[in-house]
Parts: sequence; C-alpha cells; structure tokens
Amino acid sequence: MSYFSDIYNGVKTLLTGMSVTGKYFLHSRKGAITQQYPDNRATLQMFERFRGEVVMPHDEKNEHRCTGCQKCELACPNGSIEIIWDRQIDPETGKKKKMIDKHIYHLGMCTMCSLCIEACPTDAIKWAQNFENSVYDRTYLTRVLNKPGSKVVPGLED
Amino acid sequence: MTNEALQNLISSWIPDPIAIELEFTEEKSQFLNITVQPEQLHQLMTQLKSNPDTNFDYLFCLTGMDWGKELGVVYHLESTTHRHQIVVKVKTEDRENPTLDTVCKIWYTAEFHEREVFDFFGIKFNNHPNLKRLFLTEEWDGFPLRKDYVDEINMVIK
Amino acid sequence: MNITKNIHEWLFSLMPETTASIVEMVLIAIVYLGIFAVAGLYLVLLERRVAAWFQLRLGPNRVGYQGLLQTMADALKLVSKELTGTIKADKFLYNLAPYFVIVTALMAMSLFPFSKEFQAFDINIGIFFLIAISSIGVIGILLAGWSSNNKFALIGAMRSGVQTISYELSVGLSLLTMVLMTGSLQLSQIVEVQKHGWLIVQGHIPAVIAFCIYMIAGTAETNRAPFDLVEAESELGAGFHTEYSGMKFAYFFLAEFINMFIIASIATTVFFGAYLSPFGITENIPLLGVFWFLIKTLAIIFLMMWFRWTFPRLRIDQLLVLEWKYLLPLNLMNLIIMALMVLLGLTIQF
Amino acid sequence: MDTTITNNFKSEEYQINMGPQHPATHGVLRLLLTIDGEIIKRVEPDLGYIHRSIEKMCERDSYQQIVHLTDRMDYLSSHINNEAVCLTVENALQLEIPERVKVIRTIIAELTRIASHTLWWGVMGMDVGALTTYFYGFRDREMINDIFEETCGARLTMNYNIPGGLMFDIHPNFVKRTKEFIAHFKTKLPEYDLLLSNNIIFRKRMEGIGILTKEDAISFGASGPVGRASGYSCDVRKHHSYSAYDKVTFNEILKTEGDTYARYQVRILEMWESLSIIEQLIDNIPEGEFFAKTNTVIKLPEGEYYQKVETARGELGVYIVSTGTKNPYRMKFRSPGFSNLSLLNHIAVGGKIGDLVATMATLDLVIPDIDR
Repeated sequence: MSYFSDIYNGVKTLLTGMSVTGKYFLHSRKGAITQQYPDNRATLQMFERFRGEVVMPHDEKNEHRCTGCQKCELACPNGSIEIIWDRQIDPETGKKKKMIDKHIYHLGMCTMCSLCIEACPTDAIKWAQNFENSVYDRTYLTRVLNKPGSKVVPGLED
Repeated sequence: MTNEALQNLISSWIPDPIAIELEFTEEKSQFLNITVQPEQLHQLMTQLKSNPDTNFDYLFCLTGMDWGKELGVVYHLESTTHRHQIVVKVKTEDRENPTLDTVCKIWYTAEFHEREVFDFFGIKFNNHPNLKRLFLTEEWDGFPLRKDYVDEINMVIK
Repeated sequence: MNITKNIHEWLFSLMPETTASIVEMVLIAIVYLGIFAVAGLYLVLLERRVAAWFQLRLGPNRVGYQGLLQTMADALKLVSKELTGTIKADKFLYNLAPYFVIVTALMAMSLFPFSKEFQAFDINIGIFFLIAISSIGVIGILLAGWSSNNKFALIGAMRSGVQTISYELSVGLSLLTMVLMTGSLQLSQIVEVQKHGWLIVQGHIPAVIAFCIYMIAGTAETNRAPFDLVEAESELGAGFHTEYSGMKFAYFFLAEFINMFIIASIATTVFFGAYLSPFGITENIPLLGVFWFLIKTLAIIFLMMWFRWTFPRLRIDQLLVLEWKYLLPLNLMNLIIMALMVLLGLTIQF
Repeated sequence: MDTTITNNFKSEEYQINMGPQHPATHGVLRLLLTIDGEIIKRVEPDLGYIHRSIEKMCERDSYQQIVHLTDRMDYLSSHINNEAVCLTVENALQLEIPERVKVIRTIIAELTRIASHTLWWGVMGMDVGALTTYFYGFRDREMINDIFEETCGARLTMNYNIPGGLMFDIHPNFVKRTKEFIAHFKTKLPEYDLLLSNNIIFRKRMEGIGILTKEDAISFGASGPVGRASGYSCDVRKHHSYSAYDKVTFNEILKTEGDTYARYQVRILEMWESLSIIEQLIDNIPEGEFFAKTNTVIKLPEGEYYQKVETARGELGVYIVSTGTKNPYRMKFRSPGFSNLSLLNHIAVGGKIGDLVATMATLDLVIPDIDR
C-alpha cells in the first residue's frame, strides 16, 4: 500500500509548491519587485552613503578644500588618484605653499573602497551618488576633480 | 593537550634526537611550531595523524613559503577530537629543484593545496598523484609567489 | 461558414476539379500556417508574462500595448539574424532538423475541431494520427542533436529519444482509455459523444486519473519543465539546439509552443468536450465554439505553465522510473477499470 | 588539453568540457568531465580563469588596503572576509576593540550569511530546474543589500571594516530596517520549504547523492555547511569564537546523512540560526566608539598570525607572516571553497550529469574564492 501512499504524498507536496507560486501569481500586480529603471529615474534616490564616484565639492567662490597633502593618493590601493602639485606663493601670507594643480581621479580603476575619503584630513573629497558612469571611451573616466581656476579655501591647513 | 605536553610527546617519539632534528618554538606565533627536515616530514606527519593522543586529522591550512633563502611549506594542523592545534614547518634550501614528500595520502585536501604550492613556488612533491599546475597555464614561466619573481609587465610595484 | 463555402464554389467554378481541390488545400494550409505561426508567437508572450507573474516580475511590457508586439519584434529579429553553425556539422541533416520539428507540429493542427465547421481534416483515425504525428517531431530533435556535432547537443538528443519513446506510451494509453467510451477515433465523433456530458464527467474517476496521467505525459512529450531534460539549461546549456541560431532556432522554439498547444488541444477535445459550451449554454451560437475551445485550451496551457514555473527538473533515471513504475501500471489498471465501467454501463450521461 | 588521459580511454568513455562558460558552474570554473553515457567517471577541475593573485598583491599593500582586496574573494561574504583580515591585524597589534564594533560586525556578518544563503537557495533551485526560486531568493536578499547600502555605501563589496573597527558608524535606520527584514524573512523562509524543500521531485533528486562521510569530510578539509552536513562539527563560531559570538546562544546545525539534501537542509536551518543571532544582538548594540585608534601606518610586530572565521561557505583562514614592516611578508588565505571543490571528484563520481549539477550547487562554490 506504500506504493499508493507514496503517490498521494508526492502529489500533495507538488500541490503545496503550486499553491505557493499560485499565491504569487494572484498577487502579481502588487508584489512585483521589478524596478523599471530608466523610467523611474525621476524618483530613484540613492542612499546618502552610496559610493558612486569621488567628487571634490566647490563652493560658490570656486574654492575647494584640497591642500594637496597627497594622503588620498597614498591611501589608494590601486593608484586611482594622482595629484599634480607645485609650490606657489600664497597671496594671503606671501609664503610658498603646496598647492594642487590637478587632482586626477581614474574612475575606471577605482574600486570604491572609500579609503581616500577616510584618509582626507580636510574633507576635500566625498562620495557622489551618481551611478550612471558608462561612457563610450574609457578616457572619459579619467577626471580632473578640481575645477579650472579653482583655489583652496583660504587659511586651510592640513 | 597543551603545547608543552604536545612538545614532550612528540619529542618522545624520536629515538635518536641527533639523527632527527626537530625544532620546537612558540615564539612569535600562537601555535606550537615544529620545524622538521624534509626527509623526516612524511614519517612525522603520519605519526601526528595516526597517534591517538595527537590525532591531527584536520589539515586546515597548507601554505607555501619563500623565506628568501629557503623554500618551504607550512602545515597548520588541528585535531577534531582533542581540539589542539600545531604548526609544522619544513624547509629546503634547494631553490633550483626543491622537492618535498607529499602528505596527500594522509590528508586528501593536501592534493589541491600542494598543486597550488607547486604552481606558485615550484616545490615538487614526491608521490603526488597529479602534480600539474592548477591555476596557471602549463607554459607559464617562473613561479609568481617566489620573492625573486619578476614580471615587468603585469606586476605593479609601489 | 458561408465564406468558406463561397470560396469553395468559386474555386470549383473557375478550374477543373482536381486543380481546384489542390488549390483549396494549399489555401487552407496557408491560412492554418498563418494562424498558428501567429498563435505560437502569442503563446510565447503568454508564457513570458505568466512566468513573470509567478516570479514577482512584470514581464515584457514595452513593445506595443502591454508588450503585445514583443514576440513579433523578437521573431523579426530572429529572421534577420545571421545563421551560424559549426563547421563539422552534418550540413544536410543539420538544416533538415528544424523543419521536421516545425512541420510535424503544424501538421497536427489540421485535425482539431475548433468549432463544428472549423475543422480542416476530419479523418476516422484522428487520435491515432495525432499520436503518430507527434512522435515524428522527436526525429527532428534527434537529428538536430546528432548532426550538430556537439556533445551537449548529443546528450540532449539521446535524452529526448528515451523520454519521448517512453512517454508516448502513456499518452497513447490514457487517450485509449477515453476512446473506450467513445468507441471511435474520429475527433468529430468524440465530440459528438460528449454532447451527453464531457468525457471527464462521463468517465468520472478513471477519466480523471487518465487526465492526470495525460497531463504528466503530455508535459513530458513537449519537453517542458519539469521534464525539460532535453534542454536542461543548467546541465547541458541549451541541449539539442545549442548550435542553432536565428530562424532555425526560432523553429524549434515555436515548435515547442505549438506542441504545447497541440497537447492542450487534444486534452480539450478528448476530456473537455472541445467546442461544446459548459451545460450547453451557448449551443445555439455555433461561432462561440471557437471561443470555448480556446478558453479550455488556454486553461490547460496555463496549467502546464504553472507546472513549469514551480517544479524542479527530474533526473533522467527518475524520469524513466516515473513512467515505467508509476504511470504505466496505473494506466493499464485504469484502462481495465474503464473497460469494466463501460461494460457495466457505469458511466454518467446526461 | 591532456593527451595522456586520452590514451587511457576505455572505448565507451568520452570527455566533455563543463565550463568555463556554463550555467551550472556559476562563474568561470571549468570541469573536465569523463563520462560514460550519463554517468560521471571523473571530474577534474581546471582553475585559474579569474586568478588575480591576491596573495601576491597583499605583499605589496598596506594592511588597510588589503582589506578591500578580500571583498573580491568570496564576494558573497565580503564582510566576513574583511572581518577576518581585520581580526588578524587587531590580534597582532593586541588592540582592544570596542564592544560596539564587535556587535555590529557580528550582526552584519550574520546578515551577510543570510544574504549568501538566500542567493544560494535561489540558484540552487535554478540548478535543479525550478527557475522561480531564483526570484524569491533575490527578493529577500535585496532587502539585506539595501541595509548594507544604507550603512556601508555598497551592496556587495562593502569594505566596511578597517583594522581597528569600522569605517563609519551604522546608519540611524540600520536597526529599524534590520528588524523589518527579520519580520519579513520569518514569513518567507517557511515558503522556501513549501516550494522546494518538501517537493517530492526535489527530494528525490537530492537525497542519497553526493554522499560525503565524516572521515572524508575532515580529511578533505570540508568546512561550513558541507562539513556539518556530514556530521563534522566544524563551526568556527563555536570552536574558536570571535567578535560577539561568545555573547549569543545559537545551535550548530549538524546532519549526519552527508548527502546533498543534508547540505541543503543545513543551510536552510542555518538561516534560522542567523536570524536568532541577529535578534539577540539587534536590540543590544552597546553605545560607544566605532573604532579603536590605530596608527596611520600599521606595522605588525614580527611573527606569524593566524585567524579563522566562519564565512557563509565555511572556514576562512588568514595567515600573515610579518617581518615588522608595513606590508605582510607573506599572506595566505585558506579559502573554504578551495577545499570544498577538491572533494567534488570524490563525491560526484558514479552519479549522473544532473547529480553533478545538484552536488555542485550544494557545495556552493564561489569561483573568485577558489581562484583568489
């Protein structure tokens, strides 16, 4: 008789399984987890800590907070950050001071490990929430973070 | 069993301490370290596994090492019954043709780990059933994890 | 069906009798081909949407309203794609195989009584013909697997052979159980009998068992999950059609869905009274027959989709165990019970 | 590739290449199968398709930088990998780690384990042909990933640990979201059983295949659910407790059958245990600092350090040999997947191709973990 009870029990488990999927089928309108991505761009909000890309915020006077200390460059595990700097005369104090010429960031090499941002003593760089980073040519992924003509916030020391 | 008891027990296995050199040390490590000559490796390992008092039946880590002058292998052993751990080190100074005995008959897991060591350090294992390169291709030149390995194209040195 | 009658008369008035009948047949064939190619495409869409709803997704909903043109677009893409193949394939058989599959699938369609008049080909061995034709399709699969010169494809083809040969037995026997009640293999006759209640009601318990067995075996015949060992995506990549691309692949794909439609149509015809409406509510409107036929068929197709998106796949030996140890003995037992029932007049008739 | 094997062929056997691109190998694992009909005669893994030589890269990097490399090993338990490296470094420096860090690490580690197991469950179903499980598994995993993203900024390669503690404090929503997840998952986990675990087809396919005895499990260095399904008590959280595991009570799931279904069950039951661990900790996160102060340049004292942790796949060992400089002299990762893969040939021989796929699915291999 176990032959028939086997069949009975087997069919019962199959029907239980079908009831699970059936339940979802009936609630398919509400339960859909699909994100219709390009359509929901307007409402899509990334979390504030999301690591999209490294940016350097500038204030309205076109000033950034990077003193050129190169700690981020040292912290970066794969050389995504290059800082070109030279010593210029600080207009306020008249002394020679290390200043960045270009803060170059290779997004294509970045692993989003956040070590540079942790290392930065002046909070000059931070994460942006932008995630649409695809480009047709990988040279576009190399970015200069400080805007042309920008200066460091006066009086900032590392 | 405590490290001290282990050391006493293992020392007592050796009839002639001059012929077979075992070095015990607990310095700079959380385990008891035994350094053994390549010739005695297989015998010691068999004994460590089969002796009911030690019963090291779990080889949880097998590491190839390049100490600069010598090449060698570090075996991390644990007993699943007594829950004591030990480290066995074996070194050979022959960098051209380093050869050790395999332990893959004692712990099956050693088969893959020894292939990995062969692949990256070039240490050959006698009686290994299938000693081929595991990760790299057969025609790969050199052994990448050795300290004197140079690859100017693929290696980025900071 | 006045239009068909008019065309028929117009054709025969235009040309000699033999030519006219040949032209008529060709016309019917073209019409059927058109209808079922499109029907197949929409079945694909249905499958995709249904699967999505089972899986908490939305499914294709971009091309046309609610994605209605999605498979059309897919078909267009497949038609325009380059046909690739392996160099060492057996070219002749490799090219022949998809046609085997698709032609046999379409041939079977001609038999179904979609409504009282809408039946292209009503032969007296209808059921027998259906079973015979549906097993030719497997030759196409075997050829495809063998001629591709690919080991995965060959394993898929071998499995297909084993599977279809075994499960045909169950399909045949479960249909035979029902034929005991009708006493005829002709599909129109079978429908006629059901005017006194659908066969699944007439035959009550044995008929329900026969239907269950038929559904299992039918799913296996179409190589659909949980019996999709022929394709077995996670084991064989794509199984027998690994090496096919473009339109040739589309033939296999379309054939699978048309086969599903065939299996569901047979079930509708034999168990659920084909175009007959439930309790005879719309018997006076013959055109609604098509509607009822499609409703029933789609319900059974939905059941098959439900199977597919719920169950894991069987292993090849379990597949054979299921057939030879469970389905076949049950089937034979069922056949005898049905024979006794018919003999003793225990069937329910209204 | 191998001419020697070809010569030893019996006439009925043939060779077939499973991978590097194959749906069942979940990545770029290549298995060289010798098959007789449908029956597996020999399985030979061919590795190295994504070998990045992380161990060599570690010899070049500072200890902070090493942590992010371990994200890329077993990417499904990246947090636990990070934790392993951090624990090794912290032990070597004999740092006193704040309680808050330990508890947060443990909660996230257990969430990682659930995330890994839900993904495994979905893919497991897909491997045996039940495609719907994949989406149900991913639905639940998505909630965990959102928790991670909110707190750590990344969903998969989180790099949330630094030697000494955490990179930043947990997000204010962390506790709330985690509780939401627990409530949600407690209703969904029984569905897993209804849909797949009890299914007759599934059980028939899983029971009695790929049997691994306890002795073999130990000898092959099997760990994690694979070892525990064979009755081998190998939970590092129990035997070599770390972080906050000594503060919580949980059961080590042990099965004795050693077959594929036992491995499956161990993972399902482990998710319940992980839920209970999180429940015990989530309301009791101690206040305090989220890191212990370390030097910017970390130099480990000369010596050898070994730390094992329990990842979702089993025992991950981190072995650091330091000569006192800012880089490790030699760094070895004993990855669970590597040992678990080595026993595949042992348990798959004699089964069918379908069995191999099911067996491999329950070994839960992550290829970057094997290749490193």
